[in-house]
Amino acid sequence: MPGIAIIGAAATPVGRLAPRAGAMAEGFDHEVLGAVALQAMSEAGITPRDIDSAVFTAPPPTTRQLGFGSFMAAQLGLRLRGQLAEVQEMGITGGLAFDQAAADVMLGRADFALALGVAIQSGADSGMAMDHSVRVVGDVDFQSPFGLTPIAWYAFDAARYMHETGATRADIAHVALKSRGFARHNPLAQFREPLGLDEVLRQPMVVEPLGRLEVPARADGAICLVLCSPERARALGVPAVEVTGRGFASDGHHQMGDHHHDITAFPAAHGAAAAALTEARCSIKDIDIAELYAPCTITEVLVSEALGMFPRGHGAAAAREGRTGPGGDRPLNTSGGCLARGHPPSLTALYGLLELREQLLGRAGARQLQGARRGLHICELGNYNAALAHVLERLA
Amino acid sequence: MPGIAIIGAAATPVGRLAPRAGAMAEGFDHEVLGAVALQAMSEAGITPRDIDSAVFTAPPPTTRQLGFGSFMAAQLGLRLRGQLAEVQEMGITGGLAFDQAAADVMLGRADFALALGVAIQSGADSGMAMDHSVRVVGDVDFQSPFGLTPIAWYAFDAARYMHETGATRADIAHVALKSRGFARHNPLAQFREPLGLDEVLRQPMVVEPLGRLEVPARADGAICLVLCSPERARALGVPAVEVTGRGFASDGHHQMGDHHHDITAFPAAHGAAAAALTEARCSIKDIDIAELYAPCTITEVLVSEALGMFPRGHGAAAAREGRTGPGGDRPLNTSGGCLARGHPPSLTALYGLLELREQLLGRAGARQLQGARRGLHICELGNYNAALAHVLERLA
Amino acid sequence: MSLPQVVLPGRRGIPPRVNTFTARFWSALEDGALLGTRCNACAHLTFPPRRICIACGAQDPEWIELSGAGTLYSATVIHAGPSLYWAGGPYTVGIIDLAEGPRLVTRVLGALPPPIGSPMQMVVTHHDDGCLFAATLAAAADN
Amino acid sequence: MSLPQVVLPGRRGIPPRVNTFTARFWSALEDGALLGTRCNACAHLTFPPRRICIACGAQDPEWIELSGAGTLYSATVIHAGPSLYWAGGPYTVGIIDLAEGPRLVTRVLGALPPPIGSPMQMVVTHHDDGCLFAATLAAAADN
Ligand SMILES: [Zn+2]
Ligand SMILES: [Zn+2]
Repeated sequence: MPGIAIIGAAATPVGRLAPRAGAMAEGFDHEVLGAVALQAMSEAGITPRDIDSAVFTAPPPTTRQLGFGSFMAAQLGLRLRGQLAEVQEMGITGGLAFDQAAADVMLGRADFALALGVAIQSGADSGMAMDHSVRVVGDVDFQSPFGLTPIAWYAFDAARYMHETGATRADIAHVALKSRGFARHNPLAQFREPLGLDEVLRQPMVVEPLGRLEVPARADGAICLVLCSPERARALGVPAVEVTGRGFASDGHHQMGDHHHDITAFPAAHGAAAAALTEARCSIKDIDIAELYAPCTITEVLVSEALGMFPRGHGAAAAREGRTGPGGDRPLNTSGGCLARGHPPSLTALYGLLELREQLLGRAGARQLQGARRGLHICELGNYNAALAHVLERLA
Repeated sequence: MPGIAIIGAAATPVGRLAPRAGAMAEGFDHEVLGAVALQAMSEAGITPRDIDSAVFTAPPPTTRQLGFGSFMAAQLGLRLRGQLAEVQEMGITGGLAFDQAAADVMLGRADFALALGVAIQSGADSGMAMDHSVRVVGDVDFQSPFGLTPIAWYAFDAARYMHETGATRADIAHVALKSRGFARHNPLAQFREPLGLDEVLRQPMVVEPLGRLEVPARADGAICLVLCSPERARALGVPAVEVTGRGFASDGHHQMGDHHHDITAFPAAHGAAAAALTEARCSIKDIDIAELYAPCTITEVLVSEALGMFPRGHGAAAAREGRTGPGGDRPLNTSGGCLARGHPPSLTALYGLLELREQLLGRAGARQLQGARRGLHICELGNYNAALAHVLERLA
Repeated sequence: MSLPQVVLPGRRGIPPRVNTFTARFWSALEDGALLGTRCNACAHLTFPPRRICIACGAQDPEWIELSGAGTLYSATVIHAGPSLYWAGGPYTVGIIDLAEGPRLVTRVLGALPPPIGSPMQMVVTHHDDGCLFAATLAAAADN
Repeated sequence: MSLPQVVLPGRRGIPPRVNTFTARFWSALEDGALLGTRCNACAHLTFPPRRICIACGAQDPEWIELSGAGTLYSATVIHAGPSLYWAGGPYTVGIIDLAEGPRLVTRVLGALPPPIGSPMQMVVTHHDDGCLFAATLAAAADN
């Protein structure tokens, strides 16, 4: 996808934005996102009237204002000639908002486009939220009746991976530790305190073999990225990163295929990244930094293997040895990822793209990765049966 | 948007697909849409494995299976390299699905792309459905508390138009009659029996001055269009229409602006159509046939004026004089439109595009418009504060 | 400049939410004042109150009190509405252009909708669970 | 070839819907048979039953009875689940590869999840409001 630059970005820290029970909300969804969008445009040196397209992540069921994209556009005084849309498809939702905003720029329909969204759902009753989510991640007639939660699918991955490779829960749990190691210096992160392995392992189980700190906490967020062409970005003279490759792949499953296949192989992740790398004219070895959509510890392990960063069955060992953490040779999710930066599912991809931008522009502060020149972002749709990848570089 | 051909299309008749109370469903949403999608691909001479992108209209709240796009792709055995997404934004939802599927073809991400969706919602409790819809079409804190239904906004248009132009309810109601006149020969239409003016006028009021036959009935549907490049369409040798122009415009409002403006002027409709016509290198006079997203009688009148088909204040008279009906010089909504073909809101735009295709290919049967060479489609987002337009021609 | 007060038995159908910004609006309404906001950067006047100016994007609103006088731009009687409203029978809603410029949509009280162009007066309606605003014919409010 | 039957008091959390096609599956299950579909065009065997073949797109399935024998491919115990299931405490779900080829996901009965690779037997579970299928260790089912 040559032809796209990110020239502005802003986000709230990930965490609880919903008011505590009985308390009055500081701001509603549109006010929280409105402030973030104005900040992103301000950073880019443009105003709402410059925007031609706005692509929103579809709001979660907790968002009371429906027709949200239209409502939000009116609140910001946007006048659009490209498009106004809300998009969704499970974990690639944020990536799709980015992709479709980018498409409008590439097709000449937008000089400037926004990819943005807000999710304030931590106040929802958790039983209710899960009743909804079981309808998302399974066949409602032949799978949902058994109560499969979204992360149960990752637990299947973990159990099978341990069975096949001999990796232990403790090996995999190191992902939770290194996530905190990175998040410590990320002002947007939900959890910044260091963790010890014992602490992780003694937590109550959520979906065996994954305990409370190996799966994501509920989280809210709001984020906006501002896109334009590389030419326009250069003319503005603002610091920018460029998308140099894009790839999508699906293996045709919804969570799981209907005949035997290796659920830990994530072929869609491999395919999407390969397509993006090819377009960017580089290989996985040329990637200095990667943000992976990885809700659970095991997910980061499996994606790192699917991308070819480590041989099959060696991803957990790489985490345990510190290779993917602070100071390692294969840093993954320097934002802290879903476990520490936090995971508002529809927005996680946009937060990942934002982190790559900060790193590639050299302004990631104490977590700055030296020599980060080329970054890979990947997000997924339902146990990585489909994936969307982007390669980013600093705009020359 | 030069560069897009429609090579296949299929749809269920618009009407009730939900089972009657107590009856067993014939098929669930995915089965209804699956059969339609296979028929559309078959018409195009391709198979599910040829598809690279699938863009779905986001399902209505009545759809029990969530993650619907992913689930549906798996049911059809799709393997995608372009994208998989669900899109929504009120009345332009179907147009966006078409637009984003088309974008993937234009960007070279898809050889073949599907724009598709299903809406089976006629079984829902109508009070519940409306409680939901008031959250879509108004500010939930400052407008929804007054109980504004979606069509109440069109009623405001009608009352103001009558006040300003002197047009009567009977003048405007002729749109309902000519809609039936066209629908009579449309096998996809929900209502095909002829109507008399008296019958329309003596119906109970729904939103004054609009009665039961001047507003849309609840309706279900399922539809799929198959897109590819014009070159590929020619190579396949299947009959095809081509998109020769595309335009989007918004006036920056959500239903209504916050200071005085003319709510009957629909500047977004004018702007979107003007952009599409410019890209197609023609003017509104060159349009032989048009499908307008027009849920109520008044909407067709106002859009026809906004498009420049009739002078301001003369649209209702044009309907009364038969100019927009069968045999008229300015035929509008030959499908029967929202009032007779039927109106499943998220799908209406796709049904409109399908009608243009049938007409431009010369196979609309008894409702065929002779010499239909160039068609205009337009759909809208919330009292036409934003609009998306496409110009279609038969592929040479 | 207190608005006329009307008591309407029963609860509001969909009660508006209140946050730390809009609380000022709703408490002023309870006291009989209809507030809007004016942008300190560009003077754009808005109703409903907004933290972000739609005209210039500034986030610096000040509260201003509106007179409550306006004109009926359009109206409709809703005969089939959401279950939360419909129980009470047909109800009228209208678009009001306020004297100070802002346009709003609200419930219009009275048995019949007033003719378009009628002078209107905003009122406060008190329900079992809180208040809302509404409009009546200016003449009716004067009585 | 009737499957073992298990009675589980209480209602199903999210009861499956039934339509004119899947009714055949659910009534056969009630009678102890687990049905899948085989495509008459390409012989692809599917579970759950499908009107459209995911392998070739044909819409010509025939019903076939599955033996109910399989192998545990993976499993997890859910300790925090949806309110509709969670009331009963942790529950095990597993991926089963059936002897005939199809893979499915289902509830796994028993106090502890069986080791991955265990031979499994599908069973019919009878609830207050209808039946579902589930899996147990093959040895347990033999008892
Ligand atoms: Zn201002
Ligand atoms: Zn087959």
